[in-house]
Amino acid sequence: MKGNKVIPIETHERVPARQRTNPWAKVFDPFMDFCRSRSLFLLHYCTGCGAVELPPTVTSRFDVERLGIQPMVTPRQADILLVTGYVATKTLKRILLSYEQMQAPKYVIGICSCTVNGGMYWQSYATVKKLNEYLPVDVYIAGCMPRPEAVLHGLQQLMEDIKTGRANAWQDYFNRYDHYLGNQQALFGDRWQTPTDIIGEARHYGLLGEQTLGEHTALLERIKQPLEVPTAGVFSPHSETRET
Amino acid sequence: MSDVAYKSKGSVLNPLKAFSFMGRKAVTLPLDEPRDGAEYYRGFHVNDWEKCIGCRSCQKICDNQAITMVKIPSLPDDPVKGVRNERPAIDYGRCCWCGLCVDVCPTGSLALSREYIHTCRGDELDSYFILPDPNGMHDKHYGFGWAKSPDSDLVDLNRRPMPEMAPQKRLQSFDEMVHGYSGQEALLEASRCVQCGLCLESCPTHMDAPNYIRSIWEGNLEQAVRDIYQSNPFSSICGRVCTHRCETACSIGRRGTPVAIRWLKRFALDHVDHETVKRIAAEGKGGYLSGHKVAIIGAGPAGLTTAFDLAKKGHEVVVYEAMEKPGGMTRYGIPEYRLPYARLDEDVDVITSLGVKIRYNTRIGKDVTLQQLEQDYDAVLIAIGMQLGRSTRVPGSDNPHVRKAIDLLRMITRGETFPVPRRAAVIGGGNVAMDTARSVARLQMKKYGKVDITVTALEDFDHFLADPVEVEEAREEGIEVLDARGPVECVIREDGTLECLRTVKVISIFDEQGRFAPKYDDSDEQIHPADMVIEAIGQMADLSFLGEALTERLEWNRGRLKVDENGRTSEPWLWATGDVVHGPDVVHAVADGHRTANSIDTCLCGMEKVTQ
Amino acid sequence: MRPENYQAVNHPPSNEYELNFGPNHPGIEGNYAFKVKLEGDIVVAARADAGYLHRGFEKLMEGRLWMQNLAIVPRICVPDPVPMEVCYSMGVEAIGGLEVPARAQWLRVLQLELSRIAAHLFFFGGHAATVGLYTTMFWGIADRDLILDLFEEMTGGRVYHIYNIPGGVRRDLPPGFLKRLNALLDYLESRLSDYDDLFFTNRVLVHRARGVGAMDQKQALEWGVTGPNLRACGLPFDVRRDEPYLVYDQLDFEIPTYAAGDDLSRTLVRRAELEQSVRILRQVAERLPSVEGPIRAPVPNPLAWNLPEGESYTRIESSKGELAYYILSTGGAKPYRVHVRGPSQMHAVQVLEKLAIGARLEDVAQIVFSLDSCPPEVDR
Amino acid sequence: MSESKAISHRLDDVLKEIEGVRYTRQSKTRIRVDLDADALPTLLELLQGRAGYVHLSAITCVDWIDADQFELIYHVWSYEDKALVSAHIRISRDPGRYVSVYDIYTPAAFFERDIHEMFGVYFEGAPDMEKFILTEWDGPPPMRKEFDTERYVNETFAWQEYNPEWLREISAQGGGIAVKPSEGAL
Repeated sequence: MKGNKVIPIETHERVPARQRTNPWAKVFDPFMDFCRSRSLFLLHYCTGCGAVELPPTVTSRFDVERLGIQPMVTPRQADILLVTGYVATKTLKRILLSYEQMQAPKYVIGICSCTVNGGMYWQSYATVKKLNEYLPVDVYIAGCMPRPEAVLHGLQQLMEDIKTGRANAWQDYFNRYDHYLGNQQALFGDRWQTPTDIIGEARHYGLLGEQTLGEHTALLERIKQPLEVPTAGVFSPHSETRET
Repeated sequence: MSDVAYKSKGSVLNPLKAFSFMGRKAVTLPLDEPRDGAEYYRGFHVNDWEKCIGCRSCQKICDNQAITMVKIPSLPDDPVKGVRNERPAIDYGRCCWCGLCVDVCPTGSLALSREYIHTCRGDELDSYFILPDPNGMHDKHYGFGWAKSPDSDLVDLNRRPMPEMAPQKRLQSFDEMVHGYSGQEALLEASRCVQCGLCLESCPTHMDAPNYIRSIWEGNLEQAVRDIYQSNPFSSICGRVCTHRCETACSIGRRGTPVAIRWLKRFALDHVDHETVKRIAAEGKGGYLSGHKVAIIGAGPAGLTTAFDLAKKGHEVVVYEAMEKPGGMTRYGIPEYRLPYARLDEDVDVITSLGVKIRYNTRIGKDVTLQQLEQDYDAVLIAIGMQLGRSTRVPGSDNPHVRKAIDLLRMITRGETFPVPRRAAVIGGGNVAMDTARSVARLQMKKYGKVDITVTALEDFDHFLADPVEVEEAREEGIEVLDARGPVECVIREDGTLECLRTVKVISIFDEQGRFAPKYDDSDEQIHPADMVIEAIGQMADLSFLGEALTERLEWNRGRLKVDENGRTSEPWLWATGDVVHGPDVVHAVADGHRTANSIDTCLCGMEKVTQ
Repeated sequence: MRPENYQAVNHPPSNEYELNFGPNHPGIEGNYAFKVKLEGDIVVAARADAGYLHRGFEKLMEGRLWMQNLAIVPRICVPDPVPMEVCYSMGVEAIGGLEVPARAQWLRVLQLELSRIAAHLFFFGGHAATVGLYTTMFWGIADRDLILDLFEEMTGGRVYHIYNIPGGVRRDLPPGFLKRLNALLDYLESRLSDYDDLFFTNRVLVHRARGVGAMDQKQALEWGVTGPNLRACGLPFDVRRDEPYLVYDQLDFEIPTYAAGDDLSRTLVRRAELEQSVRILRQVAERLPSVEGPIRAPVPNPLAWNLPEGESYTRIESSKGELAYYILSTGGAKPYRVHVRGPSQMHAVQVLEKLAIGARLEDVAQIVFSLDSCPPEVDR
Repeated sequence: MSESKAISHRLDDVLKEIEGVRYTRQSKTRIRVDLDADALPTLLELLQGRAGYVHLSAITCVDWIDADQFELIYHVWSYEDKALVSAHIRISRDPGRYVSVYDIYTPAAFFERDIHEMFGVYFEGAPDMEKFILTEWDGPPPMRKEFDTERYVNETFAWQEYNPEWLREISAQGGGIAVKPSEGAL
């Protein structure tokens, strides 16, 4: 098939995100957003089968580094959480832990069908069906699984959104924390808690909305307790000891 | 195999090798231009709306339940043609691009394109639910990827061949020429069905063919019979001579030969023994008696179906039949090589076993008067067929050697003899014409050892009335079938015998208003030598028994009794159904029968004695 | 963080401590985890923790038609999906008594071996990264992508092919495919010397991998090790040769083995297997044009297909080891039970837990990768 | 019980030694053995120790809910005979306990743990019956036939509700969704 193959990246009017009193903000914020969009770290966490298309994406053939994007192994340094495909309930906990540890502004990309409506595991008792019930998603990439080209396109889309200040889903997590926490509790049970103090951070970012606090956060406050370092019980008595 | 030395080797100069890579072609692909998908790439769906018939097969095969059928009012919706105005919509939050929907698509309208990029923002997820059209997801056609191909097609396009007699053997007798499927063949044929249900919507009786076909390939024949009797007590008849609109609608028929729905019905009936069929048919018959009595005139499909339903509902039904045997036109209008009378008797036996009484050789107006019935019964149903043949009224058609097809068929059935012509010409292009021609052909073969019959039809082959298979088989049997011939004269010799039939070319049959007004081209004339001409241009009902007074009172519509959609006439106690109101067709007659039965039943249950 | 969470409670009062290895960890293959108990930097105990990729395949398959299941089986092992398809199809064929045409069998072999090469290149990349040789990763994965291109041409999908169906394969080769295949094989062979310099005979690998994570043949057999990992212990066993399926008995290839059973030999065995696969593919490319005929036995309509009663236990050699499907049909339109026995179920759990003991922390990642286990296969 | 010659004498001897063993030769490399549950450990012991069937390929569990039984199938392979013996036993579904064969075949540990998790069969003497894959799962053992995953999913999760532009337009014309996927499925 001949003809122009360039898939256009939509550009958008800059939306007024934050009320800033600083007169330089008008100049400064866009500049910051621009810089931010040019250097992103991708959390190295293969959550599902879509992950198998990431190595090609980050290595020579599709070379995502051209976009200034690089894999990063620790959540704290990472900007982008790439949820690659289906999310098992067990994995979702780890995803949330990683996500909450990431520093704002942080961005979530959901790829594959599974993150949208359960994908081909819609029948499965072990996977969650809609990612955006548990954490806000910035960009979705369709496919099962999407090719590296599609992933690149999605990342460019995200960069564009960051540049134009539209990629603000992370704020939603603070604004409507109660909603997300509620869904998490529904799935993991009432005793679900994470080490991160989201409410405190919401205050810090000035994102404490009406829906940040609610019955679910109240429940969280009731049950919260110091997290213990797991020791006993992890290694069952039968497991191997060192041969001499 | 070149083994790698299992020791560390190498030199400090090795890194210099890196320079040699500078000459090589870069492996990194350009950023701005995503590659084309491969030839068979499985990208986003495209769907040709012209071809798509909304058969829902894609939805059935989808293992992720990703496909929703969406009703689109602007599209044509015609059950008889086998077209629904539904189109598949794909949920890309479910789809896994396996392409099975493409491979089972009976029409080949659905395909996967080479387009593979779609991204959206968190709040734009609606873009994941799309209604594929020919243009592709972003209104740009990237070319077909995984489309229909003979390799990957999972639809079995070819019908299992039906074993039948060779033409020469056929002509020897009136034995049934179609043998019917063997168990294995039937199973394979049944397994072709994609359960789309288009046949169900096209069938006048709305018989749930997908259901009984499924039962057949599951090997549960009794269930199949049960499913069939839900909607049709004349199953072994319809299993043979039904006009099978279902097969016209069948989605497999779009590209291949439709599933042999009719033969499968026949198979089920043939392979379940008669007693079991009776037992199954009787299921759901309430023990109680309503005390109401219904008289039915004519033991044809329409009449007996009504009787069947009413009997099941506990009414007392008496059927008056002028002839000596039941079946009406199916017996006296359809030759035995297509419908063995033994089968017919079985079907009727099932019905009488429900307590329906049939009075044979009782002609209304002669043996019993209609007034009598009106007195004795709560409701009376006229379910007579069309026993009178129409005449072309061309010069010479009053000659005794010009016969009506329907009369001949009746005589053949009853075993009456008549002078078999050496050469015959048939006027008419319907199934009756074919039946008559082929019956006479058999007689000719018996008497003279050769067939010489010409069928001349008004219609051209594009608009032919008879079932193509019939024409085909007639030809096989040595009958000459001519299209677009209009009869102008039956030429009579001085001695009163027939010489020939003269026909001319037909230019058009109907005028602008759609009225019957054939135009001829007199220059193109043909002579068909024949010592008998058979007129097979349609029949009409003989309603003389109604009597003057009643005929006056009843409302009429173009010479036909005027009835409501359920067959009730303007007289509260009188119904009419079947051929007499809707023209000749078995399956329609059955459908009418059901409707009328319901109407009568509701009426009876609603009130005490209708006629007081 | 909530301040009260900072107080670290219950720390063991010794130099023994526990470490979570994964699931979010570069040294772990895929979404998989295990906990290691360390004394200093020596592992004294390791404990696998799976289930991050659990989807309940065996349950899902009981709810889907025989044909529909083809769409999900490849997902069971993402890096090497083809054996899954083939194995499932062969199992169904065994029950349904379907005769697979010769051409289809050759096409399956073609596909299996391509997939094997792809998986091994992937393995090299991963394993090299764990010893710090990142270039190999960049090369290996880029070269693997060329194979995916061929797959895309052949099957319409890069990673999940869904190309096999019970009775044969879904499409014939596109024109000119074998030519491009040969070109690719030439290229791969030409690359081998580069890979040797860069990786296999590289000081870094040899010194770091020799003797690490070693097991002897007796242990390997006792622990149920299969595939390349077993051959790295000197036992020349390969289902392709010892219980031949498809047309492998008509093919000429060797079963490379190494004696030491450590990381290095596991790596080198795979390198040698890559050569053998190339060799097989050459023969396939040569034979295929002469193998005419259909690519598929007539398959019943997938919507109306009841398999007869029966069971089958089908084994094939995947790039990771012995892969087996137990399929049980009670004569319905859907399987009554499908059990997937993936090689990684042994390697990634018991074997890993044993091999890690005594290793140094920095070698753990290397051991994980050298076993070339596939987490989704463990979780299913 | 097929009459075709057995795979090896050692195997023959072993099979002769056990009471009530019925075996069928399925192909030249496959033998199906049916025997009583309590005879199995002995059989495996002999197979492993004497006949050289050292490789436990898999343990499969099948839930025959109607018969109220679990079927356990032990697939063992001999590298010398190049043959696979599948030993089938039936145990009662309730309480669903059986003995571990870990001491005969080490790999059994994984399979038994897996079966315990997925079917709820407890193996006495197994090194480890802890949860492995389903650590976060507190429902019934999912592979049991009575557990209906589809119902569970529909009760637990909400589905994506799309309402795109085109659908609104069609609905405005009087059309709209005719058959939902769940209704149309076979």
